[in-house]
Amino acid sequence: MTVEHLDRGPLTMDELAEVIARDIPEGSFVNLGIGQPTKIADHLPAELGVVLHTENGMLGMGPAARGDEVDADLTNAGKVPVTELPGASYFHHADSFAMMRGGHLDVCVLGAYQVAANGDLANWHTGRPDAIPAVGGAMDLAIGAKDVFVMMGLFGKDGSPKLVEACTYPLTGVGCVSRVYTDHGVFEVGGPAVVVRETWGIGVEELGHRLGLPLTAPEG
Amino acid sequence: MTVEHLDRGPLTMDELAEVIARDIPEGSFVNLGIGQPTKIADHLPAELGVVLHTENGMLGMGPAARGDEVDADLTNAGKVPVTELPGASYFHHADSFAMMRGGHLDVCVLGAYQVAANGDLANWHTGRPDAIPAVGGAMDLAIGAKDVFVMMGLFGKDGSPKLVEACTYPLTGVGCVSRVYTDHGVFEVGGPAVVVRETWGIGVEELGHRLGLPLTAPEG
Amino acid sequence: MARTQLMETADEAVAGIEDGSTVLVGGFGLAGMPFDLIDALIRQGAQDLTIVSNNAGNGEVGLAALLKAGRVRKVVCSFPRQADSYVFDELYLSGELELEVVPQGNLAERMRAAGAGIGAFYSPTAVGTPLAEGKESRVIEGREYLLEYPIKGDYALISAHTADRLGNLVYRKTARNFGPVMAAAATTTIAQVSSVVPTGALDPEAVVTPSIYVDRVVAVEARHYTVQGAR
Amino acid sequence: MARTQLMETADEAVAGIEDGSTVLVGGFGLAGMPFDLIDALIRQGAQDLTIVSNNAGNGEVGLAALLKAGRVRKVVCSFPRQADSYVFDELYLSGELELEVVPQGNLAERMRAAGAGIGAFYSPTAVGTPLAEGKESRVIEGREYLLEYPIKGDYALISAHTADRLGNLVYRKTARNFGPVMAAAATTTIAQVSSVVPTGALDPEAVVTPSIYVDRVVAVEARHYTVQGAR
Repeated sequence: MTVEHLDRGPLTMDELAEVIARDIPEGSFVNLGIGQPTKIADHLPAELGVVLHTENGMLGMGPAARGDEVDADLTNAGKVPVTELPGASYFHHADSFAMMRGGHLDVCVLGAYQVAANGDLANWHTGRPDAIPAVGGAMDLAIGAKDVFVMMGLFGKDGSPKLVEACTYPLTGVGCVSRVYTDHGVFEVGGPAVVVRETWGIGVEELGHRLGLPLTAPEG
Repeated sequence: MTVEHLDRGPLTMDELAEVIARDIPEGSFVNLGIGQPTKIADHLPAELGVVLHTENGMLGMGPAARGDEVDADLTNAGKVPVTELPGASYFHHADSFAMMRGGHLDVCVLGAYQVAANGDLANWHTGRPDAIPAVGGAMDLAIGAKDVFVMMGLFGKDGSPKLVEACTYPLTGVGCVSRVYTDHGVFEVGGPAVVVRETWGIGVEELGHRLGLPLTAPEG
Repeated sequence: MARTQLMETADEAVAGIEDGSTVLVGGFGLAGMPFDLIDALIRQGAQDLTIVSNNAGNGEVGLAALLKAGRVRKVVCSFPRQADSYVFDELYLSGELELEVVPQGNLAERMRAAGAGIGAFYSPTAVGTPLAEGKESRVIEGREYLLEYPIKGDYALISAHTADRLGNLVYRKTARNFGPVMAAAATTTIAQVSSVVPTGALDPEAVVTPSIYVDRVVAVEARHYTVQGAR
Repeated sequence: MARTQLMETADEAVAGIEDGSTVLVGGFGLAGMPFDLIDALIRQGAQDLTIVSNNAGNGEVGLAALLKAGRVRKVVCSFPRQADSYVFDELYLSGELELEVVPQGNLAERMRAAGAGIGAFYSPTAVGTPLAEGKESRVIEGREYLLEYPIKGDYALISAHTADRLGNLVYRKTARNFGPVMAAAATTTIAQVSSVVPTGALDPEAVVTPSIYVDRVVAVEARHYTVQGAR
């Protein structure tokens, strides 16, 4: 059964970060993409023993650096100064992406422009003809973890759904996303039908209408 | 012109090691194969700044360990205990063979069963049907240096030449050898004809007869 | 990979290795050879194993003992034949053991590819030799290469010098050899170490195998083996 | 590679870089960016360069200044567009600059392949995306991969933390990024460092780039750049 939270509105991005953090397994190795996903770190208690990977070459990344902690030689993939936790390690880019490409990370959480029902991901290029292409590590991340989660608002500024039947934006990866966390609901994709695990401020039926997608409830 | 040393017999292996050492450029990075080639290290003065690579994961290898220096964790590719020189570095096997395969070593000196006039090398397998195949790093070394030198006795125990028109033993590498250092002479192979640079205890003409190969003198 | 487990004994560390597993075994000669884990594997009893290692055992210890106990179906290695590899020699010559000989650098790179998620790669090593038989070849920028596929392990048994409590590893001198490559190439990596230090005691710049590649760690007593005698 | 040369100035260090060269430039954002070498390269005057780097310059310093000086024909990078990449943006949109966008991990692995003598390799990254266009694909064990070729440099300009007099390098924290990979992928590798220490002062277990990959080293004064401001 889908859990529907109808007594409240959609989640804020901070609340959503907390929801995602609850699904990160103890002791797992996790890469949090640039932007909103970095908020998830604030909701991971130290005793959970989650180790953060940043693809520019580090395991054991700590929180953002403040004041005197700022060190130009220590940044995350978004080029924001961060800190180092005990047990950290540094490695070069080829080793870092080998770690990712080799499937050693448990979870990667990414932002997205669009996710399709089959797990296709579009998060690197708007497809506008005058846009300058820039991919960074997006395509490597998309195929580089046992579970790829997406964190995003479910609807664009113009109200159009970002969870879609098929992506219209250029793809980042094919069938790579397993779960989509949004302000209105949490979805499992890549299976025969999109499964809604939980909703906020909207019921499953209305959600299905707004997305124009057949939605099913989790088993059990 | 070929230099003929007719006032003496063929070189001992120690003398040959000294001859090869003279041709190792200052400051170069060198891998000395298992067996006879390791003797060359004894003839490389420290001020030459030659850095020795051992493919089991080290640059800056020093002489064989003696007495208390013996450390089970520090051996050369022949599994003989060695020592470490200042400025040494350690790396794993994939990095070590990447260094070799990538063409970063200047010189590699190997032993051989046979070398062909075109530079083909046979040094890993006698081809006997009951022999157990064992290649180690031979094939990686054969293609892994800017210059591959061979150090060997020119004739086998039965008097048959080991520098040949075409190898009859299974190959280790194709056209990979540039120079062949032997007790009777130094040869350049891989070109249109075998060039004899220097001989000991035998003249070029007789050498050509015994080898059954057309030999030419160096230019100039 | 979940959090690295610190085990009390080598026997606990090798628990659960299934019959038919592919086991990557570190070491080059004696340096970096995980003797305690191999001995525990013999006691553990798994059979029909494929062993990937540089050599195929010396004397009657380590891999040679595992072979002698009849637990190995196939050996993938670069250099099986040695002065004292008589256990391997007999089993191989009597047809009881399958052998795949792989050039040492390709062995390392194929495991590196497995750990790095590379589907296959073109290597110049062994072109034109008997070991090229059956391999796809391709000319790239005028040079010939052979197509080589990853070697993945179900388990890796390696020996490192020191672990921290998170499972980060450092090695010692040329005993590093295959350890880091095998740790990344196996589904479950089991490391024996001389000591386990508190988290934070290793220099993050000098960690060689990050904890993400290490599943189980066991501290063992240093073994005083004879370097020359065991060759 | 002959012995590493210790240079007095960044200008000496970049001497001889020819017009039309492919130059690998280290750094990820500002971390590990060899500013002094880039500034020297601008003074040196080489033109028609192909630059391989993760980004394509920020503001008007470093790579952006090199671009602005009109020295670059082509950029190979993963992420050219940034908040302050206006120099690149203008040149690219006006058609004065060729661009090859490569996913960050493929960029690193393609340079790693160049340094490691790998002819080509199959990567799963970018399958089914617009960046797969024109690339050969192959299914291996049920998964699709794209064939990727090495990226070699004529020169690499990198920044490390400390060198010894032999040319061994260590880096600092995430400033390591592309340095070790580029050092091995270029014919001539030029490193700027904060200090040069006597041979033997670096821990052999912790050397990241062995001297064999380093041709020229120059010590430069630490640059006090603003981390946030220059993003």
